[in-house]
Amino acid sequence: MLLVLLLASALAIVRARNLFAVVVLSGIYSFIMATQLTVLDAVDVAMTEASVGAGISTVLLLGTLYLTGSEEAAPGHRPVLPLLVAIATAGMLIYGTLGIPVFGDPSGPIHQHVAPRYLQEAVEATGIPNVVTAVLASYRGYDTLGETTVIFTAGIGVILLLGMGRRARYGAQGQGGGMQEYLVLRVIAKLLIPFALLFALYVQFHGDFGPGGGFQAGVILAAGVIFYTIIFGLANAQRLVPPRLVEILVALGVAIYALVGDIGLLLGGNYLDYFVLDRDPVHGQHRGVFWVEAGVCITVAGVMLAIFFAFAGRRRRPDAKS
Amino acid sequence: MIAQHFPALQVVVPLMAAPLCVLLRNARLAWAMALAVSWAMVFVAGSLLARVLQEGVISYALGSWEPPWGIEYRIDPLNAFVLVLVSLVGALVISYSRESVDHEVRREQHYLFYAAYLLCLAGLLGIAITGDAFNVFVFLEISSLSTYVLIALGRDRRALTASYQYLIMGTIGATFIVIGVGLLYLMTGTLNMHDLSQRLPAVEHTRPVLAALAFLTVGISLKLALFPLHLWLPNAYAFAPSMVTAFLAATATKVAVYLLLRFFFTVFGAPLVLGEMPLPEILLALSLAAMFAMSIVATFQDDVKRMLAYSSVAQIGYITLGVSTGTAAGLTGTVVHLFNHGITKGALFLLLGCMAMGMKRVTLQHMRGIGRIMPVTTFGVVIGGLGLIGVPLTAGFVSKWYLVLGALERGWWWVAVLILASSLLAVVYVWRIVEAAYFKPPGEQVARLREAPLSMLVPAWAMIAATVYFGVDTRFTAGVAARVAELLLGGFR
Amino acid sequence: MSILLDALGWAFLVAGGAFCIVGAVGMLRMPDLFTRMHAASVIDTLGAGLILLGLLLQAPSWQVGAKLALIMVLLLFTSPAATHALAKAAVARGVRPELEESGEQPSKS
Amino acid sequence: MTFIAQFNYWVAMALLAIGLYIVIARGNLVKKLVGLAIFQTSVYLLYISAGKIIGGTAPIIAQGLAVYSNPLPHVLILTAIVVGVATLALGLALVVRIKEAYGTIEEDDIHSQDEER
Repeated sequence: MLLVLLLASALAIVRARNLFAVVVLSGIYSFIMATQLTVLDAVDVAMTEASVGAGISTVLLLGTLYLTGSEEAAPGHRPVLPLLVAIATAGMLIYGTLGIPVFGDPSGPIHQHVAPRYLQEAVEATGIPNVVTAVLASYRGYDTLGETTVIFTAGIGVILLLGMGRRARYGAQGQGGGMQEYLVLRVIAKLLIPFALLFALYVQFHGDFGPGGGFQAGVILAAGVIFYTIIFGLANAQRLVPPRLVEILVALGVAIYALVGDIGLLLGGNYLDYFVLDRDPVHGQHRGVFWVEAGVCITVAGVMLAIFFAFAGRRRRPDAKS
Repeated sequence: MIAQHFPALQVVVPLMAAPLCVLLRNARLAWAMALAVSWAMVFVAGSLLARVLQEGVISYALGSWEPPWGIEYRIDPLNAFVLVLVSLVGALVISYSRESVDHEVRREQHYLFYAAYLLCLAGLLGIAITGDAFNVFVFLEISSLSTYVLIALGRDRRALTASYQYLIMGTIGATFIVIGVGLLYLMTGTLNMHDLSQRLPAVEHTRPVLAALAFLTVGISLKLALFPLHLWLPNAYAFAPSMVTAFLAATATKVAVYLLLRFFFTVFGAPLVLGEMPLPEILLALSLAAMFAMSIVATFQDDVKRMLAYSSVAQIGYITLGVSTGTAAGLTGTVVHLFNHGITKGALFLLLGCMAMGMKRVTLQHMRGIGRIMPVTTFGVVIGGLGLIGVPLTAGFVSKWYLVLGALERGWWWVAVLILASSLLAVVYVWRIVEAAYFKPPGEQVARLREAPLSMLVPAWAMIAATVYFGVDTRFTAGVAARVAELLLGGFR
Repeated sequence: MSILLDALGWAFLVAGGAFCIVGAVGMLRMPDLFTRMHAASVIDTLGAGLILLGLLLQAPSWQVGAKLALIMVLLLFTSPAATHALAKAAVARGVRPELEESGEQPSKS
Repeated sequence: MTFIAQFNYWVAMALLAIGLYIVIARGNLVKKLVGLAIFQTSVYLLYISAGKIIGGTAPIIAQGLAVYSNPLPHVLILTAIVVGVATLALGLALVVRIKEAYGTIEEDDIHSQDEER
């Protein structure tokens, strides 16, 4: 049922000409996808998809639309070739999936070879009951270092391309735009932002036991500040979190992560070896995962903020032909 | 003791240096750090290659989780060779870059620029060194994202659209690779390449594995700009900052070729890829089409950077041609050409960067008579051009020699003839450059130029010298490549 | 006792679902932005609230219950605020309600 | 091998086709990126469906549960989502710059502007 909804929203995105509608639909699409992922037992993934796909992506897309205009031109030619390419690709995949193990069958090879060992020994070896976190931060911790670096790369890329809100001028009497004059919003925002930040910390530290972790926490943390920016204006937000600080956060997280690996080297282990971080290997694992997740959280929060500041700091150009 | 950790350091040191650049926030320090790190990586790669040639495969378990549960770095002669190429080019390009970047990129962006370069380097090295199929994707994205950024920093506004186009095509390619890896994982339960190669034969002829092969081939072909999936390349090369073009031309597509070889021969194995699928035939047809169509297009370009970009697509045709022959000589040609074309094209783009210091775009009209104004630079371009054609005593000759041998070994004499014929096309476009540079009177714009500074000429000429050196002394390149070819084919044919 | 709670919970769930449908129909049928927002807020508050209440009555442990209660409190704060912001933004952009009492002709925008 | 049993995979493939179609057929740069995101999410569905075991629960070890779904695809897709948003952010930044440089975000207009010069 959910899958049908998913298809329907994807088709609606194809049909919609108004980009604003496209963005809203893609937010809906992401939420349905997140729900479907929960049904498939991937709670961590669902949480990330909800916060990233439906949250951050939508904010970024809307920010872009504000700067670029929201009407799509009608296509000038009939799209036969693209249709063929798309169908050929899907056809290739259909050909491939005709032979794959039946959905949900526990005897499929992926449930037999590598994964069972994670499920059996992860708790013992790392002391972390959420196996996804254990695999993410420890067994395949190097992938996660790479992932953090990808985010870092995107962060410095956006800063390079758009600058980070340095163009935002402080308005008269420090009024930085936003919706400050709306009393209701201001009160609600003041009430909710502390809880958003608290919730981020909960997600960060509860990631060992339930769904959550550095990435989701970083996104929520950034969302709190983004909320603040929307209500109180960019200038005020940048007084609270100066661009230079954001830049430091962006780099600091990756540096912490990589440094954990280096300490493993210095203590005589391989790179990213957490066993050597403490006399008790399980405790060492725990410590390693803690710092690594902290690094991820810092970089993700920093990059999300940097990107948002970069978009918010751009002015709509008056001379743009529309 | 530290040498034992070289595999990890090879990637992690540039990766660590990038955030440090951002924290330091100083253009000079960032450049100095990038320089030091790049040369240190050459040392690391060199010693890894030496060790691999002596002791055989090196395996390094990251996080001390033994493979296939953790991620493994697995180094054999092939990727050690690629590591040397990437880090060597990186080091030479960064030595060259200071003046050029000063000229082409806004000063307050420099520290971020060098951070992006370091990430690109780390990403490319990471793809080459890893033994884990999913880790490939992660590092592929590091290198790709930083590449998009670096390209977009070009001065012309078309750099932006070029970067966007590359972003779309690159992401499609990367997603195809993820689908391919996912199908392989579905059928075997493992992501480790070595483990995959052990477990694949049992399920070799199932449809998902064949579909995985198709997806991986298409995905990687997008990345290596195999004709007709090359559309992103000419604009990206033409409008990126000079040093970025040189670095990418010499490394990025070459690492993608490495990835293709790795999946074809290590993961799937030569018998499946070359023996049973129609893949060699398709690859041969596309390679020949690339060699001819792209060389012809190159001869009609006026923008010299663009001309050489099309020539790159054509040269990639030679590289994949070697794969399609499926013979030891052909594969040797592939691997040698990987290296030789990398340094030749890198050198050419560096020299064009010298010319670009004085003019906005390096076109044939603009560079009239430049041979008299910038003699050292122009002479380098000529030698590099000879290398592209494959004249004896240049590196290009060595690789084409092996390719022709490979084609003849299969009895494809007509392919050998076509290789020689397409080299004649290269003569045409190189001649157009020579004609404009030496036989036309200098225009006003050229007259105002000066010879490029030594800090740029020395690295560029070092690479030109390398193309000549490796054209004469083939012990290193062809020696390693022959071993690699032997290893990849594993007794097939 | 538990059967009673269970039944009550289901009753709430069904009622919440019904309000959601009503709200959705309203969204489609109402003539302009403001009345549509009114319909949407039925989903936000009554629909979602009743469903959460129903789930709360069936919560297996007090921790789950507490989380559900927190979600409910959050919703009660955020959805009116969001509706409020939307209405303000619409007015600021010059959107006028079609059913204005002053009797002037509705302006399409 | 019934149609219903593999339904998840079928939907993933349909989404893949839709996403790819938007990317190739549409000329609006923002819409292309949305299509790219759909294309990528179809892969998430593919991986996660493969990791599901019917009757299993989320891979958080707790007492009284015996069957867990496979955690490895979850880890991989977490990484993929992050990569996806990174790509999207960079792509949008490029779109903003393109709009500033060309005054349009329609591919055809950009091409015709480049031809003129």
